[in-house]
Amino acid sequence: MVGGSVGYRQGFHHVDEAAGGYYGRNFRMSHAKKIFLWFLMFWMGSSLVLAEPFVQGGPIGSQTSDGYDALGPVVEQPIEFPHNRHAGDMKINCMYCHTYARRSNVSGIPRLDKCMGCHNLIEGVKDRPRIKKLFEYWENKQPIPWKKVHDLPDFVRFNHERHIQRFYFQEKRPIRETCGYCHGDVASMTTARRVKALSMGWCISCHQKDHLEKVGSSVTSHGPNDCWLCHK
Amino acid sequence: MSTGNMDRRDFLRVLGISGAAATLAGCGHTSIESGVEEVMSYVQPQDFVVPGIGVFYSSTCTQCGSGCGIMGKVREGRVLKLEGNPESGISGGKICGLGQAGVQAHYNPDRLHTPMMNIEGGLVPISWERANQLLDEHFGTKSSLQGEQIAFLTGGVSGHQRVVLENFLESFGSTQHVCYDAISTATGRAASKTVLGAEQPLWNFSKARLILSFGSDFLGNGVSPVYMAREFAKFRKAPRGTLIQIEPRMTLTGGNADRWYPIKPGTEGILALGIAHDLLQHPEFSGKVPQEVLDLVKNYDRDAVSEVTGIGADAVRLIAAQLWNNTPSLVVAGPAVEGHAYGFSNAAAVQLLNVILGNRGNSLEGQSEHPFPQMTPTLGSYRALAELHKKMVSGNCQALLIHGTNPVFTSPTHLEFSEAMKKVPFKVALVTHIDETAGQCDLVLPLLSAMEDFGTHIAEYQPSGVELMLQQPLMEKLYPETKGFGDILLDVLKKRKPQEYAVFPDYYSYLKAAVLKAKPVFHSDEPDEHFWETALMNGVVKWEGKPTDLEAKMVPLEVPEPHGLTTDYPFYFVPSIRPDMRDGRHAYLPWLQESPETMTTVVWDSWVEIHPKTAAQMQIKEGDVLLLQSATGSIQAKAYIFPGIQPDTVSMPLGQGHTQMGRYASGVGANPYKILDPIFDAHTGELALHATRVAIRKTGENQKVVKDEGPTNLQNGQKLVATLSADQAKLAREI
Amino acid sequence: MSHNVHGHPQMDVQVERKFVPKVKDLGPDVNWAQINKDVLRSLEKPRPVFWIIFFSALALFSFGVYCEVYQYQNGMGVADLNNPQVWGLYIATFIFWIGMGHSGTLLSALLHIIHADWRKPIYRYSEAMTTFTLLTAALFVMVHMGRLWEFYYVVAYPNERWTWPNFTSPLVWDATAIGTYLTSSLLFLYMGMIPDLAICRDNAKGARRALYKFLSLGWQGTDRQWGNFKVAYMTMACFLMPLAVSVHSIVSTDFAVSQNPGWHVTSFPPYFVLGALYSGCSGIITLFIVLRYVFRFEAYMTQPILNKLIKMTFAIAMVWTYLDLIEYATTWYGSDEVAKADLLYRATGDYALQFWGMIFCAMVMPFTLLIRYVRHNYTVLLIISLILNVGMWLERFQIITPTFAKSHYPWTWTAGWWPSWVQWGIVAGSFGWFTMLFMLYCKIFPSVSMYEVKEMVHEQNLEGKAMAHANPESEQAPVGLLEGGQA
Amino acid sequence: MSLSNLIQNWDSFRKRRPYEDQYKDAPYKWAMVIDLDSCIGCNACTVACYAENNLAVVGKERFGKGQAMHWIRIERYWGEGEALETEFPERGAQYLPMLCQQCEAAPCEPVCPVGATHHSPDGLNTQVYNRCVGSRYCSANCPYKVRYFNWWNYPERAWPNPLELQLNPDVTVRSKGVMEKCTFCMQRLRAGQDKAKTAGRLLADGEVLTACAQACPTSAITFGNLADKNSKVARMWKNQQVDLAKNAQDKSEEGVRGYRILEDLNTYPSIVYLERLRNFAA
Repeated sequence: MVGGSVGYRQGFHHVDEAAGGYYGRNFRMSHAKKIFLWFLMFWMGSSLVLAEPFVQGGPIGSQTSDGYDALGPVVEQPIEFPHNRHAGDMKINCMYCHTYARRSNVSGIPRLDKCMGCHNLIEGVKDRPRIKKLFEYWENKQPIPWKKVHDLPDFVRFNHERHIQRFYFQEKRPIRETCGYCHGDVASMTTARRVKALSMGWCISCHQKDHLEKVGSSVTSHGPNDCWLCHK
Repeated sequence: MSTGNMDRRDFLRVLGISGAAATLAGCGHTSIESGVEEVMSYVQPQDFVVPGIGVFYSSTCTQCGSGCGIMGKVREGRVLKLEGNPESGISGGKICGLGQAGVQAHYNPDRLHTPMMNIEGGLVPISWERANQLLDEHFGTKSSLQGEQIAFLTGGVSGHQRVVLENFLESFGSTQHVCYDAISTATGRAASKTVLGAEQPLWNFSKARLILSFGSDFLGNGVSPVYMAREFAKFRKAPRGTLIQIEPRMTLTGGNADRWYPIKPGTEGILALGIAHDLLQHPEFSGKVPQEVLDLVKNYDRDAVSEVTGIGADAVRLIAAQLWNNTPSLVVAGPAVEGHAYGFSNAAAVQLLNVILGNRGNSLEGQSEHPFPQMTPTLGSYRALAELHKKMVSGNCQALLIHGTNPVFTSPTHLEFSEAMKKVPFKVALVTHIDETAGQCDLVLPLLSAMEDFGTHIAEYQPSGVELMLQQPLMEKLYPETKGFGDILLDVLKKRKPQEYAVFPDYYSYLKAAVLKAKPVFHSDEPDEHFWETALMNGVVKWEGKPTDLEAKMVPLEVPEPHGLTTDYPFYFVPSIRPDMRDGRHAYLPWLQESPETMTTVVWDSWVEIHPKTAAQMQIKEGDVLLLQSATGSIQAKAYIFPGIQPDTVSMPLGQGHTQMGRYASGVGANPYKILDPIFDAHTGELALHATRVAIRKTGENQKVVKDEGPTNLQNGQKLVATLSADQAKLAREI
Repeated sequence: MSHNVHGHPQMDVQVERKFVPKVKDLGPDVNWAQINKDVLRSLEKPRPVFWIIFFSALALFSFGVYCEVYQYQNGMGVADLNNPQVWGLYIATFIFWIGMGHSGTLLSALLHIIHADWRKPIYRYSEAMTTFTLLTAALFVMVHMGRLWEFYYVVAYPNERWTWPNFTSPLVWDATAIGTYLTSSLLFLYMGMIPDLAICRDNAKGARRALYKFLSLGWQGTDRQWGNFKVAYMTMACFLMPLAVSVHSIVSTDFAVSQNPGWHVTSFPPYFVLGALYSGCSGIITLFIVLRYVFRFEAYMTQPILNKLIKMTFAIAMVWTYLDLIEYATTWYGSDEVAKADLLYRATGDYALQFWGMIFCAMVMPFTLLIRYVRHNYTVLLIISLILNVGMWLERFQIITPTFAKSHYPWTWTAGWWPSWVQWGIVAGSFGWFTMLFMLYCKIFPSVSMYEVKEMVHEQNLEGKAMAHANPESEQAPVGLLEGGQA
Repeated sequence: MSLSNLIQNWDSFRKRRPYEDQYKDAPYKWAMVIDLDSCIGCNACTVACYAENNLAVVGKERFGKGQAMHWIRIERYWGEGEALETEFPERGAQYLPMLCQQCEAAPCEPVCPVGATHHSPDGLNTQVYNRCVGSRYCSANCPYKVRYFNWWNYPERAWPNPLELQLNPDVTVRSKGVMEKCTFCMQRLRAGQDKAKTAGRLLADGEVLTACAQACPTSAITFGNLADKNSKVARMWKNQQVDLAKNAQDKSEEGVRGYRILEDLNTYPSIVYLERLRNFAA
């Protein structure tokens, strides 16, 4: 893990609490609601066994270097892309490569000529095995068959554009924090690994929170609450 | 020259399972996954390509000959949906169901994807090398074929495909471009030409206050249904025009009529003369009408007409009065008028009303002049096929190329076309699907679909000026072994006439050069590339033109009574044309098969429409399998009780009854072409589609009619579709 | 002489009844040892017909399972359901089974509360019937679901999706009500069995003994245990009675809150509850005759008890008939034209046969119960009780199918819709499932309550003595006599 | 619908809908006007819907069983009463494009046991496919019968390769056991709304159309935002004197022809139909 990102980790800290599951938010509730909720839960305790477990970390994998639980499996990619080099060491903005994130539903895997744009000019690393592979694909004009790491169910519509616009452009949060809400601190990984639950409750936990509308403004609003916003 | 093309092809490439592409798993994939699906990116896309966002490309619909401009939504290399192109004056941003189904023609699972060759009576896949070898053998430089020995049988073809096709024939010294259309309107066009001076005049709905339609289904399957529908919608706005429809079987257009009259098939001309008789009583006409015409109509008084046509004398008077009071009006004739032994006179009599009413110059005008006569659409006719047939039988035809038409399926039994095919030594079909005709060919070449090929089109009906419609690929080709129509012909031409065609690596470059050559005609001084890019982007290049005058005249003619019913064949047989199936060329499109035919709501089938009164007399219930016997042959179909039909008439839709054409078409329904009697129009020699007489017999079997309609087709007192009298509505005040 | 010995003396009634010669519910030769012997024998050697019933039920059930698996794999389409006909036989049969359950509660809880002692030999199997019919009904909730693998979405529990069921939906009320009813019925059945299970424990060997030992919860029949038992049992009974009424009222809201013609009726809750009791009672009569024969319970399931049962059935049938006619009448003079058309369609349309079948089976047939011969001929009575239930099933069928067939929207009417073999298979399978469960139950657990029959015998004896000696002290029953622990 | 959400919004849940000015401050309320005098019954809308919304082609046998999946269907009536009065349909046929009416007080919504169908803030009846358990109660309760159930597992057979390449990636392909219905092309609305929101504005009138409205050759279908008083659809509603929140309309002007189907069932549909006109003098 690269130094100097302590601020980010702090930034992440409260996010992670919210992400920490279903019961995490209750302490913010009013007393009456809390009692009511507990009563309900007690009443329905017997049916709890039927609940899909809220997988917090589980047996899959160890902790990532920044302390998150790895929730998804290690995904082997055709090229072991070092996010830590690009986003971590060199502090390249995520959107430099994932350029569609701010204007489309999908963030998009960078097009191949994007990689070549830089790597054609970086003579120093051309003999590295990973870069060699990259050149191989480029010369064959073959797209790289990346594996999806954050693959939401098919009935879910997640819009990268709106989240980036809101938190990066409007609220002016750091890009690593903005992306990191859902993707974890990718700057500390090589190939990405899923570290957030990305379950419905997890999404809602954030949508129910009040967020500043703009940087410098004190007006807050929470995320939309309509089923059809995310379900298609 | 072609690099731009190749680039486009690159980003029209399908990305496999990509980004948000694969939804087929549906509700199956219900939780988050990692490392299961692949996601790929383009190697070098253009800047406007953003995954997850659709890009619209303009093109031209080739599902029928109307030449509607369309836009295809392309995402991740796949064309997803077609919309109308607002740039196109014909479609105006709208599109019909048939057009929408173009994507299914492209993605159809039964598409042909390799060349096929007939070996010992069956088609077997072969390589392109072998196919090219065969083509070279027959059409190459060493070919001994000459002149009329080679014929090219097509459906409607226009634009540069027609130019290439005719150049191809010309290289053999042949002019035998035979154009066949199984639902041809050649008779009507000839009548219109004689009376109005134009085969297809412009119909100005906007200027007409009343449309009197004799069996013309201009909203469903006329010359340009989408344009007509758009115009008709305007016609219905304030001041609302009236539509009167007279036909033996209610068409889609008939369903929209303010007043619908059932008429005995074939007596439309007589009714028209009866109306003319009534109209000419007005003193305004005295001295202005040729004596021949007066002589002609004099015998057609209301009562006489009423007796023949089955339309009451009052109704004749009323129609005439309506016409008189609502000038300018527009009188149109359709297939129901033309399809008789004297269809020409019938149609001419109907057009005569236009002349009498002075609609010329108001609601009727001539289409504008044409800057590209060599590119106008070839219009099919039955007679052309019959003449080709003669040559085939006599052994004069040595090689036959077939594209865009399916005569084995659509020609009547008595023509024995498939027998004639056997006499042609080398038959080549250029198709996307193996249909009945291709199944009998020696070589079948797989074509690119309309979503994969380049081309230009010019529609028959040009509402204003002339529009050169461009067709371009919306997607990379699905099957590597398929080839464009133009490319195949160009390859042959390159060998035969290298000096002219060798410069063109492919049809695309030929097309581009050809369109750019026409640039001066469009008075454009833009740079070539810009002109071409703009043309592709808009999908249309417009040539300004003005409507021309028509030379209408009152032609004296003779309208005999139709040959009547006999005890052997006591019913008129009216084959109806479905807006979506047409002559059956679209039967392989599942959306269209599943889309209920509006008047009956039947799907996936053929049926016999029969009036409730007749059905009650004959004790026929819905679903009774009936045997339709004509002098020529017999077919079976289920009965459907249908009030919108003349009681002496039975009707059956065309287009079903395929034995080939893939899983969605074959084995569905029955083919009415096979029982049509050999009756031809006396003037044009066209097959008279509506002249057959049949007998009906119950087979005793009853099958469920698969339809959307429930046990009732009435509203049962609920306010579902309310109707208001037109004079009470305040259309002018509406938004 | 009141039947009520340890409760409250009702002198006036006693006086009145002195002049009415009463047939006793149990014969005079029934003694305690005999009771244990008879009932325990039912756990071992029933008549061979038991196995015939059991295996044919098993076969039927297996066929139902096959149908269900077939439907599960291919989709609900195999049932020939379609756009207006979305429910078919599944919901009709669901209501039927829910309804069947109610009479068990009536017998075991209501009659217990009001101290109608004749219920004692027959309430145990009725309560078992309640439990198993509810299980069967719950099955239909599953069967009819398009995605039964997601059935738990209907249950309110905290989950990772942060979703709740829709509490305004009658189906959620249904799920809750049935769940509660099933749990309570099971508990009530089990609680009532504890003293008998102890008897079984003391007489069984091997695995059965272990089972009974586990289930009897260490029952020794001490005073303290009896005291607690009585209080708990009565409390449960009081809890169960309103629950039973609410369950079928809620089921009726599935229809009554909807817009469909013929369903939008305010009298539906009582109509449904009475219909439930009606079909339940005739079900009890059926099982009465079957059990009596199969397990040789002639001494306990006697004619006087059956007679009371029949009287009750008849009374309920009449109230139900009244409510049904009321429903038609209100539709008739109401102003809802669509509902009127719907009623007319039921009586004259595609499903007229089912409608008139229901009228005949469920409204006319009960009058045969007035005939003494019918009441005393078990074969005829068995057939009639089955006919009554066929009528009640038809009633559920014709609530659902004709309404869907001719609803508000004429375009989507269906004519002569008929369910596919898969639906019939599953419905038949449900009967197999119920019979199988019930028969298994009777084979494993005492289907006649031993300790309560003993109470009855004791009271009858006391009564007899009271008749003889007119001894008022006999109303105080010695506590020790009620102990069930010894054979 | 989480519990805290329920508690927070208790008042709005309790309110009887629709009420006057319900959408006064809302950015969107989607609604439609269908002019039956313009509708020519050509079926372009139905095919457009198949193309846009991944509707399954069920085939002859299943269509015959009443298991068709057309979200919009063209109904063709011959008369208004219970019998056709004349021997022939002299005034033509009566075409009715019938799709989900997106009722404001939708009978389908309260009965869904799992809340898979609920009312969206922009006034649509949503259907969340993966939440649906397939109880079909909504369909049973829908007076218009415009909800379609996946009786079979259509993804298996309805799109043989390569037909599945045509499927719209923005719309879930429904598998067996879920209910589906017209969504007013919500995927188009959503994409448009998101773009507009990024640009900091509201959707302009006509910027997003449903597939049926876009295809309709006669423009019989007008789609738009009723919350925007200046949109064409809002002006048409006003002009035709139809009020969203009323179950019986005050028709003070003569000759207005807007009406809602089965309005007396208090469903408050979002689609206004304009009466078909016929020149009875002809």
